[in-house]
Amino acid sequence: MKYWVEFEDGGFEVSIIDENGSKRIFLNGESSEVELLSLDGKNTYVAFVDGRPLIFQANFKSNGTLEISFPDRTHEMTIVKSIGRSGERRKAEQKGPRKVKSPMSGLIVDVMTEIGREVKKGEALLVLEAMKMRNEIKAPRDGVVKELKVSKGQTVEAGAVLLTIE
Amino acid sequence: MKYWVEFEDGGFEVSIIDENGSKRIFLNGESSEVELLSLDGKNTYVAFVDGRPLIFQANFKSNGTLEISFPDRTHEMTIVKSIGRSGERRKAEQKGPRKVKSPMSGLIVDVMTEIGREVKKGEALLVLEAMKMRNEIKAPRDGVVKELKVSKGQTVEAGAVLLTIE
Amino acid sequence: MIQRLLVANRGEISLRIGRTARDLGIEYIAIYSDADKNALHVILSDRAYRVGPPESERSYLNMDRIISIAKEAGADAIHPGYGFLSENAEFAQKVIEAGLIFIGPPPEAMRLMGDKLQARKLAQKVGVPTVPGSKEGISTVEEGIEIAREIGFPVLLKAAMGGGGKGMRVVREEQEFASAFKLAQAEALGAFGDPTIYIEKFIENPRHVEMQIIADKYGNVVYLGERECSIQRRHQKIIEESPSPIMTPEKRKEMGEAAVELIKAAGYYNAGTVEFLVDNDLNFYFLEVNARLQVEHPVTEVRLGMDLVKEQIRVAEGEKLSFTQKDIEPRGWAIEARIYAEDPANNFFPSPGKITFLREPNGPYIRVDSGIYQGYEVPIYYDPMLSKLIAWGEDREEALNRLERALNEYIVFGIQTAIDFHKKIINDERFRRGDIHTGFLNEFHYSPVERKKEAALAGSLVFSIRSAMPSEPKGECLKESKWKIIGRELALKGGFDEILG
Amino acid sequence: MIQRLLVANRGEISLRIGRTARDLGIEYIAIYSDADKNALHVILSDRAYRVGPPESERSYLNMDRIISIAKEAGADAIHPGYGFLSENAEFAQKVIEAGLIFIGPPPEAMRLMGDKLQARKLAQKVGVPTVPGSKEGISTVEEGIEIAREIGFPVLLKAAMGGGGKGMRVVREEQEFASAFKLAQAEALGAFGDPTIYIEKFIENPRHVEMQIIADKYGNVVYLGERECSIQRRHQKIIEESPSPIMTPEKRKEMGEAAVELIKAAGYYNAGTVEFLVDNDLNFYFLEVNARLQVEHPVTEVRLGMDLVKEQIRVAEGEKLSFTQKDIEPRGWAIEARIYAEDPANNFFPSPGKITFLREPNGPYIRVDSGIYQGYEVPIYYDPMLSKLIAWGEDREEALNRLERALNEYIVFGIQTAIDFHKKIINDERFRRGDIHTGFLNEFHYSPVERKKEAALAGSLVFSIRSAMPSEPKGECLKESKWKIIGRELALKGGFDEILG
Repeated sequence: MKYWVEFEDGGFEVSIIDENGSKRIFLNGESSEVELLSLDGKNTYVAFVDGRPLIFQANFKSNGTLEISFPDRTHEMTIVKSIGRSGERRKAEQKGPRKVKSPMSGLIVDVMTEIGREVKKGEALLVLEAMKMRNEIKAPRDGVVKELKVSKGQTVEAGAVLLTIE
Repeated sequence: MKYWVEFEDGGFEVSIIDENGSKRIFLNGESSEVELLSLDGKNTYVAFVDGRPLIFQANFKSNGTLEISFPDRTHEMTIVKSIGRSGERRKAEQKGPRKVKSPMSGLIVDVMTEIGREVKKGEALLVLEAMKMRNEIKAPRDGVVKELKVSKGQTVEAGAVLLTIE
Repeated sequence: MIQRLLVANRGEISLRIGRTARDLGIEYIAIYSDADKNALHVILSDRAYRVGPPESERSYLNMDRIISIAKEAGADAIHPGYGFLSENAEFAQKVIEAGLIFIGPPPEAMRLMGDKLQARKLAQKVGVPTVPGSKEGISTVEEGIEIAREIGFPVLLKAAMGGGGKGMRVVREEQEFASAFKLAQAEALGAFGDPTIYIEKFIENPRHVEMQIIADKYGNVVYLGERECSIQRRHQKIIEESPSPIMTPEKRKEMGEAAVELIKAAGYYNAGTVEFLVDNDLNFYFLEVNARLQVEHPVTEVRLGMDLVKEQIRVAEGEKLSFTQKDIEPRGWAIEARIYAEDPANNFFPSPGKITFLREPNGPYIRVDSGIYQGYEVPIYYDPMLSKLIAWGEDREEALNRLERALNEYIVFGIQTAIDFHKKIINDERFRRGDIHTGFLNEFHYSPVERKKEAALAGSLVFSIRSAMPSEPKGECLKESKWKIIGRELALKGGFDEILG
Repeated sequence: MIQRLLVANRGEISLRIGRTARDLGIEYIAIYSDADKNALHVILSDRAYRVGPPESERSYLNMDRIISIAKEAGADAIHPGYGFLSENAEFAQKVIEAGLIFIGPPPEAMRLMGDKLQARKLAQKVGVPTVPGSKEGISTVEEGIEIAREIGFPVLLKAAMGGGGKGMRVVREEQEFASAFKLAQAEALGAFGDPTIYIEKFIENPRHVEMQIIADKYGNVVYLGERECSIQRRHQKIIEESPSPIMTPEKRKEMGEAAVELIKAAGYYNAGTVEFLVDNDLNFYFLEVNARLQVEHPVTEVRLGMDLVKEQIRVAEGEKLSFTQKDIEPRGWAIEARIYAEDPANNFFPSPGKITFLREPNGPYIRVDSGIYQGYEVPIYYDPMLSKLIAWGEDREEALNRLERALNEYIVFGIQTAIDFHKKIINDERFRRGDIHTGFLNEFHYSPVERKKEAALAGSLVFSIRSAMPSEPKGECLKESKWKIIGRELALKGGFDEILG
């Protein structure tokens, strides 16, 4: 079976095939023998990739993305079954407006941007106070602020959409 | 609410009542303020008894008993709602034939008793080999061997009934 | 002899103190806010008392409430840990007035050390080097500029009652002085109720080296070796080691003896730390005294085979130190990494939440002082430090290698941690050489580890199993029984009280 | 220099060796039987290879398969751990013949030490005290009785090639001799293929004290202090400490030097242990040499700040010891408790199964060498040791108090452990006094802790919540989704292979 795994800034084509009772995975032209085990009977796994253990946790999010966490890094992705047509891939690559979400519950203590403003990747847009610390919310990419859903003094939940950049 | 908690060799009457938003438990004439929290969202708990934490795991077994494990000891019990009549209690105390179960999977390497034989509590009845070790299965109480369900050389599963003492 | 000790703190340090109490046969009384009812320090205590709502001001900072719990519990002593009330002289005073033993320095010494200008004066009096600067608080801009010229720009304006960087300003040129001075005064007044500002020479990129001391009530003071704490982010230490890579035996002795002089002059007893700035020529300047146990105390302990909390308790009980300076023979090298719940890939945002899988490192020469367990929900109200990882080795390289091994074994899911950040720092070439200073992390280029290829592999493997299960909903994890959902809601509400009975 | 090390073992010792490998920058190659695929030593390895079916004979004892894995993996060395092939000279020989480094003693020395009668002769030759007894194997009953009379009853019959108590018989009176001798011969022949029996004076209630040594290939041998291992159940040590409560500095030196003499005479290098019996008058008698790393090696390590596996690897690489006898300065007291999966309330039956909740102790002066995690299923095929808990203290009392603290913090659910048994032992008055011998546990009256009152309280609390949920079935835990059940079945089968792709 072929899959297209799409990250924020690009993707990978992955194939998984049966082979003499074991599984083989093809990723970016490299092939490895793989095996997957659950460590807790739930969503924590170890994958053996050519015998090398890779420990991770998988969480399907309500927005349809899949979050893979390693102990030192989490990546979010969208996976679609690839039926061989490149259109499928291109479609997945197309980007709609980009939602900027609150990484945690907290209080908006400053808003440094406005609707229609052009922003650069890395530019500070908002200041969120949480766990006694003030943290800047930065633009994840270049674009224009399309929606601004919060204002100064407002409390927000983790995951709430703060603004949209198009 | 009143409960009768029955162990192999006796029991306790327990009452739990609401009291100004907290719970109070009465056990053997002693009373304590209690609170129960789950540690894992499943069956591992900490109970605070007058502020003293008591960590345990609770498992309802298929035979209707409840197993409470502390890190240093496990006890099995039967709990019934007590409706105040002593008949309820006496009924729970009555003992039928006592099944002797295999504590783990293994191989029966010796049988030292037979049907109809009178046995004393602590007397060795069978030898079970498991995890490279030979272990004696002893009589849990005085009585007569009523059923003998295994023979030498037989492998048994954990929990399998080996014999019955009446 | 103390029978029952209340620890007026939370998390790993409460448990760490409780462990020593138990080793000494003392009952460990924990306190908890409503956000901490199922914290590890609570469930591993001998007895735990609710102190108040989640907000620190109404719980771990509520002096009267804490003292009344101690009385109710029959505790005969209180240990304040670090942070919260640990350097609050008023609290120490109240504890003593309530007839309890305060495990820490005498309130007078705490007060003296709390006033940075007074502490500086005392250091000067006993001949401990201080950063060149004003002897008194400055009242006018003109007076300030005159002193700043004398000691030379850049200078640092500091609040006499200060702490945490508030009321602090670097002034690099004379024309910036006036406005900076006024701002600092206003900030100091706002933060500490006292606008007093003094001036120090600003030392560029110094090292932060501190000397651990222990003193009894009979004037015996012993220094226990230094800790190098220059790896700081937002004025917060995150990696500490002992010894300091730059120290020489001569300098150590000099610094240790200076610390002892100051401690003696202050009438200080119990454990304490004298902080110094050290310049490139190994000149050291007194910075301040931390009148409490510090987060990083384990790096000193593992080199000495000493239990600093035990020594604190003994001193508080009125015992004499059981050792003298010549008995102190540190062994090898120790290094500590503070493990925070924060996301290094997302600007180090705090990352509270439920720990859904945990396996902490253990094995040879690794100590973990931890406050977490699998299933624990890290609350949003407090400092996001989860645990401290301490590695020991015969030399620095071995200690670092073991620390890295332990970091690689530290498996936490459900929340993000800064483990990757630590791995990057300890593998930095300059850090490995010991070439560090307090500005190190400002200059340190950190980019989070990229794991996309592995993530794609892992993700498609999991996806391939899931898509083979047509009836499974796409929602997170497993379909849950009503019981489980209710159970979780109750757990979130803080208990099963509502449906008991 | 070794680049890649295969550890021919499983569980905690595989991981413990792997940790040192990583500290040294060596890749850690693990092997696993089908029962161990999700074992901690596997998932924390750098790379893991299947060695065979669950049965040891077809996996961890399969010499050729292990060596061929090492070749396939590009490993340049093999560490055998303890147990399994660790004292098998044939295996060591095969490893060397395959062009790999064997991390252990030379095969010749292993062979020599494996023959108890030869080892005994060598000890006598170099003047190391042995238990009085026959010089050679005994062929007839008459010859045996004559010797037994000479040394005096009771005597012990031992198999020359023996181990694990097989072919061993105590003979207390002359009339028992003939039948015991024949039985011992038959047992020895059956177990070791060699009926040779020799006779020793039977020492009543001796202590088991052993001396750790390390030797390089250049004849440098250093002793690293003794371990007291008298607390044994079924000939299995369960609590070990260092130093021994009875040792004096003079006796230690005498025993250490005797061990060094023997090791030198045997042409032995790498780590090893010389075991002695010690009687009430502190006379010590050579028992045997354990030609490998031992389970209890950490108690030596934590007193010395030494990593014995590192020293083993260095010796195997051909390095000279980096220290001499006078550099060895042990600090304080160390004690180890072996944590087994067994039920002390049920005749110490092994208790395999899934670990449904786990929190292992950590914090000051506690080392845990563990092979488990929450969610792990302890297999039924191997020794049920889960982990080792090592506590250090300035003195014995402190070490014991800390060990007890850690035992009290060790929370394992899903399987039974012997934690309660350990708590009872270390609180026994005679044990506290250090008044122990190898028969201690036979005389020790153990009754499992009674927790009925607490269980009744806990049980009724849980029951009261459950009965408030009318729709919940009585079955264990939670109603499970089909997905979860399938997932578990797959996990039990050893993987998700079947539905991948």
